[in-house]
Amino acid sequence: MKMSVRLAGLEFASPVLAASGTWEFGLRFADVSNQLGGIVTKGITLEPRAGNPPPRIAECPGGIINSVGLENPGLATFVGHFLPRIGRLRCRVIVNVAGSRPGEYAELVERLAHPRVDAFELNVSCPNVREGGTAFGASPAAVERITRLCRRRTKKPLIVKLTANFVDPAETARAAEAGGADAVTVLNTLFGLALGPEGRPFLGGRTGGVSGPCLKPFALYCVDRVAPAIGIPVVACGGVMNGADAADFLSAGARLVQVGSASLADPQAPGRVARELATFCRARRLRDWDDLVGRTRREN
Amino acid sequence: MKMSVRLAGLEFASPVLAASGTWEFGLRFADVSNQLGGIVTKGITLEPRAGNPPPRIAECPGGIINSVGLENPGLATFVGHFLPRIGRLRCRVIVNVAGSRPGEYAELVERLAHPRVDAFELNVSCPNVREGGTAFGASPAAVERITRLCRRRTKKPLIVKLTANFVDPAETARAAEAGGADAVTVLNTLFGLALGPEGRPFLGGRTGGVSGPCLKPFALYCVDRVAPAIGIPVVACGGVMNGADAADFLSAGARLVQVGSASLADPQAPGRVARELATFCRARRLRDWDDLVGRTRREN
Amino acid sequence: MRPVAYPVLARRRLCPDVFLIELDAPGLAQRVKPGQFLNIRVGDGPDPLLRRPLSVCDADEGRVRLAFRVVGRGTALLARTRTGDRLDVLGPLGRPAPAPRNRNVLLVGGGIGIAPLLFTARRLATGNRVHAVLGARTREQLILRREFRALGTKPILTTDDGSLGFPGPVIEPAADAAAKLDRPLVFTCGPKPMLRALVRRLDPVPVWGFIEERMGCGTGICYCCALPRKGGGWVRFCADGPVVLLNEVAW
Amino acid sequence: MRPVAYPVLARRRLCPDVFLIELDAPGLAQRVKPGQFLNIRVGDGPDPLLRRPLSVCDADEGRVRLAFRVVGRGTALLARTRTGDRLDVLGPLGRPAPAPRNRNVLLVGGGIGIAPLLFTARRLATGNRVHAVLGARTREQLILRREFRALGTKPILTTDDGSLGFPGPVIEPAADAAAKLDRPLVFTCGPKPMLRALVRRLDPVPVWGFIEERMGCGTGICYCCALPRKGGGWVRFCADGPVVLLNEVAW
Ligand SMILES: Cc1cc2nc3c(=O)[nH]c(=O)nc-3n(C[C@H](O)[C@H](O)[C@H](O)COP(=O)(O)OP(=O)(O)OC[C@H]3O[C@@H](n4cnc5c(N)ncnc54)[C@H](O)[C@@H]3O)c2cc1C
Ligand SMILES: Cc1cc2nc3c(=O)[nH]c(=O)nc-3n(C[C@H](O)[C@H](O)[C@H](O)COP(=O)(O)OP(=O)(O)OC[C@H]3O[C@@H](n4cnc5c(N)ncnc54)[C@H](O)[C@@H]3O)c2cc1C
Ligand SMILES: Cc1cc2nc3c(=O)[nH]c(=O)nc-3n(C[C@H](O)[C@H](O)[C@H](O)COP(=O)(O)O)c2cc1C
Ligand SMILES: Cc1cc2nc3c(=O)[nH]c(=O)nc-3n(C[C@H](O)[C@H](O)[C@H](O)COP(=O)(O)O)c2cc1C
Ligand code: FES
Ligand code: FES
Repeated sequence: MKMSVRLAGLEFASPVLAASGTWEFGLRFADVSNQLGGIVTKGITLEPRAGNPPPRIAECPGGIINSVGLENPGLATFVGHFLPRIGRLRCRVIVNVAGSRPGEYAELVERLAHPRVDAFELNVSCPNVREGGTAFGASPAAVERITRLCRRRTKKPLIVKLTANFVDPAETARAAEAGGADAVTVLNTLFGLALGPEGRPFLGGRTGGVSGPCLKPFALYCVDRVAPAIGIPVVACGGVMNGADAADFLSAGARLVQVGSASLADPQAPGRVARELATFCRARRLRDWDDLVGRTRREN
Repeated sequence: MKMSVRLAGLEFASPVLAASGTWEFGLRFADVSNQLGGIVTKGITLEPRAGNPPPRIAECPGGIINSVGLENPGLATFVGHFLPRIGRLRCRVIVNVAGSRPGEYAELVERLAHPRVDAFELNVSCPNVREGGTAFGASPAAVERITRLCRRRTKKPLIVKLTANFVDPAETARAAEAGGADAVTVLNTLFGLALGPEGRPFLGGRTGGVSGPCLKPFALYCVDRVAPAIGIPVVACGGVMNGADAADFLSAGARLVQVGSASLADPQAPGRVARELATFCRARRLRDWDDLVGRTRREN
Repeated sequence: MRPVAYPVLARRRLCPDVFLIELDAPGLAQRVKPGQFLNIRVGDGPDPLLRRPLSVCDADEGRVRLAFRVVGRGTALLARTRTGDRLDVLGPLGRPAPAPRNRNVLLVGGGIGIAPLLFTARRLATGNRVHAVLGARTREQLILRREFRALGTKPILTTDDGSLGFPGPVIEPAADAAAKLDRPLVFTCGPKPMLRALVRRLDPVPVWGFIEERMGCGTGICYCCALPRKGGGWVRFCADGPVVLLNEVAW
Repeated sequence: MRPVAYPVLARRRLCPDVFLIELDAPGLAQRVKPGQFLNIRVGDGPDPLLRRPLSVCDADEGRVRLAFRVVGRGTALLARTRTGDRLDVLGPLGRPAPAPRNRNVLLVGGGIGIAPLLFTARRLATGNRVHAVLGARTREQLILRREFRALGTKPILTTDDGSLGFPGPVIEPAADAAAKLDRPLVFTCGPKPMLRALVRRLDPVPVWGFIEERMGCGTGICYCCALPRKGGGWVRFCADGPVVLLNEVAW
């Protein structure tokens, strides 16, 4: 079976992508990028962001809680320093962008009109920033507005990365579709709080976002709920550790699958997951993705 | 330090309760009930409910997903058979009730006007039933209405058990307060989906509710968010396995703490947690609950 | 009912994927009855959360033996147990199987389902006539043959691949054995399809089955175990079983 | 950079809560440089998710040694490693510490912070003059003394309880030693308060510290490690360290 898959007119060599924020800009492992469908970059903002003070990560049963807070070099350094090097990557490149005002998203996608950028992921779901982030992601109106503003400034595929924190992602997914999105990513981290021994918030950002295997049942629920609710494809994300997890998300209706926290335990995880998924499909003699995608809702 | 705590005019010997659905009616371990503040019964409905077909439970990293679906003997059998025996319990008894229409909650609390019932927990948050459940819990208006209807029919304390599935529990907590609740429980299980090897939903109820340690960071976040938003006390629930977990929830602002899934691994868990919490408080020479409760938001 | 940590006296491999663990547990060995099970903690973190239920395979002289097949993460963790470790055990749980006197008892075990029948055979051997039909995929998988013989039962053996005893499943040899016995009391444990076929084949003979389906708490408090009962409703088989009259189950 | 499973040749207890593990890792032993660390998988389920970073304590003749203190769940799991097990290792990670020639090198280690300095001492011993001040809470906790002596360094020892060497922290003996050396190059590892005090006391002498704060990936891709830099911003110390010029850190 052919492992490649199309989304918004782009061909991905595999449905497996490295998620935003857990593979930086892909340059440290550029040599294995050909094993992947693509990489989603760390979130980029207009200005450089320092992020939250340490500690930025805590463990929880079956996962982690992070409060990185969108530390990133900012648009100018990204364009001047990283983007030229990203040419080395032998997979699709999706740039994750985040704004603290709706107009910032539009400015970001416009100024990132570079041939090596294949698509954008609009991060309206970061739990670790004061402005924007989940505040946008929890409002269908804001999601639609941001998507529409970006749609006007770029022809490249727009993937809106949703949250399920205190909002039904099926609603915001419909809003993204109405705004002109080509796909939605389901989902970003879940709100979480970790306390230190003194009963005070442990993370430098006070609260954080939960990710990793413990998030998988909820993410799978959300993908299974969102996929039939919209006419555009779903990119799944949440707790994928291996090929079987990836297959589960495709079964639940996703077209692509991202690997996030698993890369912290093993930076080779995205490539490994892609290989394991291929083995999975071969072992089951699947003929094409339709044999797998959406099985949770199929009668036979 | 005295371990007892008051809520809605009731004294609880310890802040630790057994949660609903994970200690049945307390009768199997009545001999250790004196170690607890109280027990919340399995959810009771007007009519007996068969619940969902098996399998009803799956494991996930750091927790479980259940789709019991509110199996219970119904009001009549509960009143006739279980309630007389519940007199044996040497702790507070809170009856968890669930309705598929708002009026059913009111009927339940009225017909449960029995001296051995100390309080009610209104379950507007079960993820495993078609009608009612999270459908009510996601709507502040429905939460307020149900609470108000019950308020008119009973003088006993009303604790509204909230969900955070696709709704901000601070909003529904305010609604419960407006409807006349004496406290809120934060929170019920998180939506979750588990797939079998064939990519089909594994649980008999198709989807389920996630609970256990993997839920703790999210539950803690919610308690820390809800407690300062309302004037009534918060009863915490989600992933408590030991005394330190219980202390974390008190730090985050809860007055009482429930132990749920931990009882599946060890039916002695609620009593053990209560003892561990007492040891925790003694070791830190706490003088009263104010030294602990709400520490996450305190300056010094 | 509190969890107790019992010292592990021995751990042996019975066949490639089946292990036997022997616990030093005098009180438990005395108290436990055939049909009951122990709920075992595997791992030591918050994951996996649930215990794993295992039937008592044998108990005598202060020792309790468990035999289990490695089928997933929990049993794989359990297989790593070493002599000298302690096993965190909750039990005995469940209702004892019926304990007849002066009857013809027929035990029908398939695969790892042979394990709990050994303890049943031991306890029913005095005062009853115990017959057994034991089957497995291969000769190698046909565990505990020697132990059954040591009890004086001469088990009829079957293997799917014909490498030992009758070739094929246990059903026909079991039916033949049952036909020869006066009012036989049948106890069986094995994979679901085998239990189903056996009940159908022996109908209307009452067949008591050791249920090994998925459960949550094992103590009757979570309502996560549910076996469909003929005519509606469920058997909460952790508390009302795990040995149930299979004729009443609507599988 | 791929994880590799190395055989464990030995596991010893250095003192009640400190263990040493020796790996059979010829390639790694040759490649790794002082200051670098390995990121070790502990447990084998999804929990705990993160690896645990450990500095290389020593490496020679195809063997790599790690010494660690049990402080939590991960290190407790690691302490259960047995000879013959395999350890899943990602590394070497991080930048090597500066490798001077012909200098006076002063190593200041506190507690488990002594560990990575042994490897540093071994590699800097030829071509430099290596001095060491090693401290711990008690005599028992003062690990690796023999190994330091075997390298020809005569470490000055201190203990908080005075049970061996100078009574008190390493700071003053370290300052005395530094004062006697021409343009000393200082490497230190130990608890944060010790590092802070040392930099302040030795000011303006440049002090290279082995940072052992919490990290996520260890490979520079998650932005979860952040050491505040004087004048603003962070040092991503997993990739730009873990050995950093402490004088530039705003702790
Ligand atoms: C009363 C009872 C007695 C049992 N006695 C024995 C015995 O003596 N020897 C033996 O080898 N096995 C016995 N089993 C089955 C054994 O409990 C399961 O094989 C074991 O729990 C699987 O755990 P796992 O983590 O290895 O597999 P998992 O990866 O969790 O699952 C693999 C398979 O085991 C089943 N399973 C998983 N969890 C449970 C659970 N909590 N309860 C029941 N089944 C489950 C699943 O349905 C699946 O088919 C018994 C089960 C019950 C209910
Ligand atoms: C580059 C580097 C080299 C190190 N070298 C050694 C060494 O040679 N010997 C040694 O004993 N220790 C060393 N450490 C510290 C060691 O990594 C931690 O003690 C260990 O990760 C704690 O794990 P735990 O599960 O036992 O404790 P936990 O229960 O997770 O936490 C206990 C304590 O360890 C700290 N900690 C937890 N996780 C991490 C993490 N991922 N990174 C850093 N600190 C953490 C916490 O802040 C806490 O204070 C090193 C750390 C780093 C960053
Ligand atoms: C350390 C860390 C940093 C992250 N940074 C970003 C980011 O910059 N932008 C974004 O959209 N998501 C970010 N995420 C979220 C992940 O891309 C992903 O949505 C989430 O972690 C769930 O997937 P997982 O369980 O596979 O990790 C980050 C996650 C982690 C753990
Ligand atoms: C098997 C099971 C059955 C439950 N039944 C009920 C119920 O009947 N009513 C209710 O309000 N909550 C029910 N719950 C939810 C728990 O009371 C609790 O809110 C949830 O499990 C989170 O807490 P925990 O992580 O400590 O388990 C049930 C949970 C489980 C695991
Ligand atoms: S497994 Fe919990 S009631 Fe049977
Ligand atoms: S720990 Fe991930 S970037 Fe340093």
